[in-house]
Amino acid sequence: MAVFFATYGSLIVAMLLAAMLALSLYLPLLAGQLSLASPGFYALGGYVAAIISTRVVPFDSGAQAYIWRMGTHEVARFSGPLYPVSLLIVEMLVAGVLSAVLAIVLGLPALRLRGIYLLLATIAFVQILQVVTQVLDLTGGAIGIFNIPQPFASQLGYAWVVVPLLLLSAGFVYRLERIRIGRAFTAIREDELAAAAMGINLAYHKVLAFTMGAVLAGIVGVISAHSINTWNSRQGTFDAGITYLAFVLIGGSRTFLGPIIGGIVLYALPEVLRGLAAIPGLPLALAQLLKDGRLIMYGLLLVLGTIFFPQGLIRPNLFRHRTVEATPRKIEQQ
Amino acid sequence: MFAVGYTLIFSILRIINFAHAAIFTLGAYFTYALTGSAFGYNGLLKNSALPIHLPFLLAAVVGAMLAGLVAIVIERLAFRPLRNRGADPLLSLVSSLGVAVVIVNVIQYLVGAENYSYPAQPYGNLPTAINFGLGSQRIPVRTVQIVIFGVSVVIMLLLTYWLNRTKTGKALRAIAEDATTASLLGINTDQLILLTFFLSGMVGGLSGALIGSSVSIAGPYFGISFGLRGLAVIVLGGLGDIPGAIVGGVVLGLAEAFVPVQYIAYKDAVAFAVLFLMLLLRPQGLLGRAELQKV
Amino acid sequence: MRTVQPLLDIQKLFVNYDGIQALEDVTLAVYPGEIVTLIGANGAGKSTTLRSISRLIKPHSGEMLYGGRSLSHLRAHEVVRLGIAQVPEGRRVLTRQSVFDNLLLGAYTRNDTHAIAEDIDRHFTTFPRLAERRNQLAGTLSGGEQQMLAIARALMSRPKLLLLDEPSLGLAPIMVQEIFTIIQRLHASGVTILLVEQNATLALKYADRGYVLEAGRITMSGPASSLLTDERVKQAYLG
Amino acid sequence: GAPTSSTTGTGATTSSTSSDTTTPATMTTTGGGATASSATTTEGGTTTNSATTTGGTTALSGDPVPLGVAVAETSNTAALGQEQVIGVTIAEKYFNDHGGINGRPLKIIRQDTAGDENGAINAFNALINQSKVLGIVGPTLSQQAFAADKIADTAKVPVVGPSNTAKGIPQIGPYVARVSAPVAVVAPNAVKAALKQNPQIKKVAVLFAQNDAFSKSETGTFQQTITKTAGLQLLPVQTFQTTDTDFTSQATSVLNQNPDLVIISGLAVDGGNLVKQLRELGYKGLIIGGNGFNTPNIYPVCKAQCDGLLIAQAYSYELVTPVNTDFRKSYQDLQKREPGQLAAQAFAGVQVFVEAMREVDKATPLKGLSVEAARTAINDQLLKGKYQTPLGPISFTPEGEVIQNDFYVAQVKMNADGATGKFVLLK
Amino acid sequence: MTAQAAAEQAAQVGPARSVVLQAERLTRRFGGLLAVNSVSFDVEEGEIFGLIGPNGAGKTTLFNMITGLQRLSSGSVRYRGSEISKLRPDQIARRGIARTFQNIRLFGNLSALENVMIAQHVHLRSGVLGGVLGLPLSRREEQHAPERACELLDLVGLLGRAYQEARTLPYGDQRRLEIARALALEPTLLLLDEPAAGMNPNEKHDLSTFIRGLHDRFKLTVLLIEHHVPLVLGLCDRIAVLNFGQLIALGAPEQVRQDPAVIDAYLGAE
Ligand SMILES: Nc1ncnc2c1ncn2[C@@H]1O[C@H](COP(=O)(O)OP(=O)(O)OP(=O)(O)O)[C@@H](O)[C@H]1O
Ligand SMILES: Nc1ncnc2c1ncn2[C@@H]1O[C@H](COP(=O)(O)OP(=O)(O)OP(=O)(O)O)[C@@H](O)[C@H]1O
Ligand SMILES: [Mg+2]
Ligand SMILES: [Mg+2]
Repeated sequence: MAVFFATYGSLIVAMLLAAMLALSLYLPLLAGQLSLASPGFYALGGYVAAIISTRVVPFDSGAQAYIWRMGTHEVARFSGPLYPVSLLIVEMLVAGVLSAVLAIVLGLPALRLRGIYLLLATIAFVQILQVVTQVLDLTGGAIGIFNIPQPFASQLGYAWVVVPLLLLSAGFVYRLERIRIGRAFTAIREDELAAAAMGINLAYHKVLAFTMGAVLAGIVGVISAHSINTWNSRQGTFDAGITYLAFVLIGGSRTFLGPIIGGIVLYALPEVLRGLAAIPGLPLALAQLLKDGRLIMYGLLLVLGTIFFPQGLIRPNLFRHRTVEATPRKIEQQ
Repeated sequence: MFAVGYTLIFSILRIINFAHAAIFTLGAYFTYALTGSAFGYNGLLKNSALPIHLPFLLAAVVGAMLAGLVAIVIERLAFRPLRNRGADPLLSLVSSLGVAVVIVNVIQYLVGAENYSYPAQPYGNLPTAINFGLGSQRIPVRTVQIVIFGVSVVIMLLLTYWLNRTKTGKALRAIAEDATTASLLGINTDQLILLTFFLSGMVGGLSGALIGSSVSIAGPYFGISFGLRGLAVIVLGGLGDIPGAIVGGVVLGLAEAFVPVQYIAYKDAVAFAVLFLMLLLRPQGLLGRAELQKV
Repeated sequence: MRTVQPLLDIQKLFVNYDGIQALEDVTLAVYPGEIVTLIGANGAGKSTTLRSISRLIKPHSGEMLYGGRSLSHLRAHEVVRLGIAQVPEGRRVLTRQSVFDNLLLGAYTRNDTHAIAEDIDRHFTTFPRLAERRNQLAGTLSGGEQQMLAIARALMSRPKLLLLDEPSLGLAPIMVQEIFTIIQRLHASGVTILLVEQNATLALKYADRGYVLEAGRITMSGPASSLLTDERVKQAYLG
Repeated sequence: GAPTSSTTGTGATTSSTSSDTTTPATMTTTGGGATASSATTTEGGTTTNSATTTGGTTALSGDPVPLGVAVAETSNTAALGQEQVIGVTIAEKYFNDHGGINGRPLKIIRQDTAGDENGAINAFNALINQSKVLGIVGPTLSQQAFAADKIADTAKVPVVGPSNTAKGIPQIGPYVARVSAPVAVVAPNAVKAALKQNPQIKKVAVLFAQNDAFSKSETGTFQQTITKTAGLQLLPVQTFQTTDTDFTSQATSVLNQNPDLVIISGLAVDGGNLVKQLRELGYKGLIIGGNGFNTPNIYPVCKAQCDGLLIAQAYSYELVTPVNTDFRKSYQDLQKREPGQLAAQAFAGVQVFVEAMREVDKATPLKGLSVEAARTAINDQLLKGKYQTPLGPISFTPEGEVIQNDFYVAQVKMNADGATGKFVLLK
Repeated sequence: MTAQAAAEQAAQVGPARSVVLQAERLTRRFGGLLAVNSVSFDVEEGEIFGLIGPNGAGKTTLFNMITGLQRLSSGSVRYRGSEISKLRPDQIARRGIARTFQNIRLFGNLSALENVMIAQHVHLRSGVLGGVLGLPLSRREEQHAPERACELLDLVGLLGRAYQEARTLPYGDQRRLEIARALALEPTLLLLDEPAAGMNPNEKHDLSTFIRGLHDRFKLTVLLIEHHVPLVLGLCDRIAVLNFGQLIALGAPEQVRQDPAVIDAYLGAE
């Protein structure tokens, strides 16, 4: 068990972060906005964390040793004082607010675009941000910012922040889908014009959905920066956005569980394949193929996934709203 | 050039085909193999070469055909099943991504990640560059680029004619809009989509070969690095508009060229800022017409 | 008993959508040169029947013969090549193409360029409205104009069997009369017609025979004139 | 809890004693197979270190000594990674042929880091916790190193960076070292060599890849050399991206400024293309390429136009030392060409581990030592040692920075076919 | 009966009914085409107002302009005295104007019930936080909303199909659902664009009774486009006739029916 957590601690954290990133892409998609801006806000959040924790807050990593145990097993050691979690939360707030402001400024004009046009506009945003962070000194140029202080003694320690955050955001979206605002989003996704004719303010709801996604992505960026200890302009790129989109679509884009499951499963897949190759007793050729052809398999699984789950892994009618379910029957009985 | 093939699929199926970038790469590799050059030092096929030695231009054409065939296979295996199952149209984006991942990694598995380039002087004894500048202000342009530009324009003209003027072209547009209705008119949708993929694969493969003659084939990710720019170009030109794709390419190139040297670090940012503004101001593209919508 | 072979012979057709039965044991025949009408309430399965014939949906079981030939293994576009055209429910014009191109595509299966041009001209004379709008995108036409276009487009393939799904939908009374005149003319020129129409009175007036579809089953059939006077039909459909 | 024997969660089930017989068989297949996909990583690797778990410490068995290699075998960084794989493959065979770790074979276990930070972290974690390696050579990119080396450092596993040249890598922690010198030190030599070939040089144009960490720091040194040391005129600095392919705008502006010397810091493909396009558009003067050019991979990129290029090197295959001669020979046998810097540095990375392990094993036999103790001992020893590597003699500062004496400036001489060439060492 | 209610009733039956909707010189151009040409008319409180005319006369365009889906080329629309032609569609809907679409525009992938619930949007108050946290107000609303929606479905006879995806409903039922959805907006002015298309004469008759019932029950003002002449004649208080974008007749049903211009352009000789 200890070995498992030590090996997969960071993977588990990264998987959960991926689930949240998928959610952050799913939120605008809920309102029919195909946006790939999430990686941009993710990058932004990461820089907020990196800059605050390495440049703003004077934080000196001395040479104390921390040992983190699970039962009698020593899981990880960490030397140097831990970065205060309260500061981490402050960073998350700052990143959230910054992302929200930027999302509104960007969203107001950009969200007039539809479908593929919006997609490209958001890609352009991500690219511009990437170039700018690559050039600026504040963001450390091409090397980026490194030696970001650790708030936890081990990778798995991040679970203390990530798990509640995931539950919170999942709960948030779950509720959202079941209330007025969520229905308005769905209506916009289905048919903007008809939605407008039903009294739904398009601009407001689109920007709202977009901003919520941005805030989530920004917050995830903060955690991610600490967890990988370094941040640079290669984080949160266009390709990453495509990957998140794959998370959402493979998971299922009609209910909040889709992106979460999709994020977790797809993020873990290459590592699972890596793990499979290590299973003893496999024929050499197969192990070799699994190892060297890991990404080939991954690609194939993506294709097969879309073919066999054309609506995504999770479909919404598996989880119907109970009170709504009961109502017509009630009326019929009357 | 790259964008033309992209646009073709997009205009017809309204999907972005990530695999296109991989087909582009394949076109370049096929051509390389057909010129009889040996593969490098890594991968399963290291140090092997085909026994045939085609001249570059012929190799490029045959390579493009092969790329077209690959595109057909991709359509059959990754796109048609999705269409038949009535999947979310966005999903084809994921499956094309999967295909791209497979192709790129298969290439690496077979021939390694190193870069290749065609035997010297694919275009015979043309000078390497032609100077368009006057006096001391030199504006030299590399011959290869002129060739590529020329070929793109020709292909563009042919495709535009084909799409807008012929019955098949009109049928394709009908499929793009509503495949069910198209089939009610007697249009064999599967067959025409296959044809589109073939053509788009060919154009993609050919552009891979040609661009590969301009810069070396930089490993399996060769095409992918063009992908984003290709997308930008088709937006500038107006999505799904083939002449637009060419004009978009030129405009983007010019916009980048006029970035002052001091700010060249921001060159890409400028390109994408132009793209962003363009989207806000003229989402229908440079040449496009606004699409009307009726209630 | 007739001795002629039916042009379209449907036997024991069952269709379901996701497990919900839409057609049950539907058996009907259309003889060459006939106008047969299919009437029934909303959701009875009229459109489903037509969609099965043109192979837009795959029936669960049953046999469909067209001129003695089974349709069961054909795909939608192949059916068109046999001479079956459909005016689909809800018009479904190609909104992003011009009126003219819509008509041209209606003749996709034909190769006689010259005759196609003539046909287009003829339809433009029948529907002057379309002629005025020939270069307008079909999506911007008014509802009724689109309906005219859908009908003209189906005729462009010079079908032997025409499937009409509510052709009078959204047409002004004056145009409805026009449409039925056309139907009559087609009938005279030997085209076989299967007509789904809400305006049952009118449909039965022009048809030779009729079938009544209720909840996916055929409950009545017979010569149009006798259905027209049938009390039950009157009660349920003629208002 | 009571000490439990056998599996440690890695799924290793083979008993540790049986491996003695199987290992030699594995070993013999090692060098002979294909390169990148050779049998080095037979998954028995993980089984062979199965051992007892006692309160979190695992004692080493008598089987092959596991060393991890985590480089980019996939992604668009793979072009670099595959060279490193060749380097370590040669090293594994070479050192096993030369007695292994005092008689026990060295076992290289590879994990692919792909091109991103999370990939590197995952690969490191798998090596550290599952395969229980005693040290790691990797990762490929500096940015990955900042993420992954921290993991190793926290777990007290020594890491040697084979190609990380960015500032700050050895400072990540006491367990982090590198054999890849930030070759910026050669910059002045390269400029000197250029001046020697053409004393008339006045105006110098400098270009660098702005998204590459190393190129950015290297260009700084070049610029300093030009303005401060050599007193030449520096034209406005231009940038490009390693992913760029079209350099028309940069090349045109260079041409219009009429420089006598062009200095490029970039990687093989982008740099090569830049050189090619500069030449095709009519630039005739000297070009200096940074350390990123030091690979035979540039030949197919700029072809005939590579000719005359001056290159700053941290490794030259012409170095005549016993170890480099052997290395060069193995490489030529395997690859039918001359080795490059990446492979040599990867070899050196393995070498410093092997020699440190031998020393540690001499003092206290590795067998019986806990994995943790062995790792720490190896790290301490590693930093103390002096090594005769293909790169020349190297040693480390206490921080883990490499101390390397031999840097070179070479000039590319292309053969008549325009496809192959060689680096000619300039003295 | 309260004094207020009495006053309302008096207002309704009184001779001078107030004007709800005022269209003044409405004009819409498409390129060279004048789809609607300077059309003016008033709709009075509680009226059922018919709009007929040949295909392409500009009826739907007129609806689109009133509901803000298409901009006016010129002219003005006043609703209860205030100008609405510059407002966005959702603002107009908020003021109590609901419509159905001729080319059905349901939320096709959603169930019939969801379609109706979406349209309740403007009558619910809860915001993001309240809704997500399940504060009392929004909790009450969210419990009440489906019940209310089901009542409406029941009203149009679709309760049994509450969970069917809208696009799989038979054509006639889709029309009914459009009406239910519009009603969920709790409008005071209801615009129906060919509500009876796709129904058989019997069903049309039922629909006509239904619309009258709605009108009485919800005190609705109705603006109706329909090609089924008996329905229009039977239902409407007044009828306007458009031809080529121009108003050619306006008056009581009998009057319009006998208008030779209308017979010529629209009804045809029977
Ligand atoms: N795609 C579908 N999925 C599920 N059920 C469907 C689908 N299409 C139709 N149905 C159902 O099949 C039945 C028959 O529908 P059909 O459209 O054939 O009726 P119809 O007689 O044409 O009605 P209308 O006169 O309103 O057009 C209906 O109950 C309908 O809900
Ligand atoms: N976007 C547009 N571009 C060009 N012409 C248009 C556009 N929208 C509508 N039209 C034209 O304006 C005219 C009026 O259309 P409208 O839809 O209002 O007619 P309608 O009276 O509702 O007819 P119907 O009874 O057939 O529905 C039609 O001739 C149509 O072709
Ligand atoms: Mg129907
Ligand atoms: Mg209309």
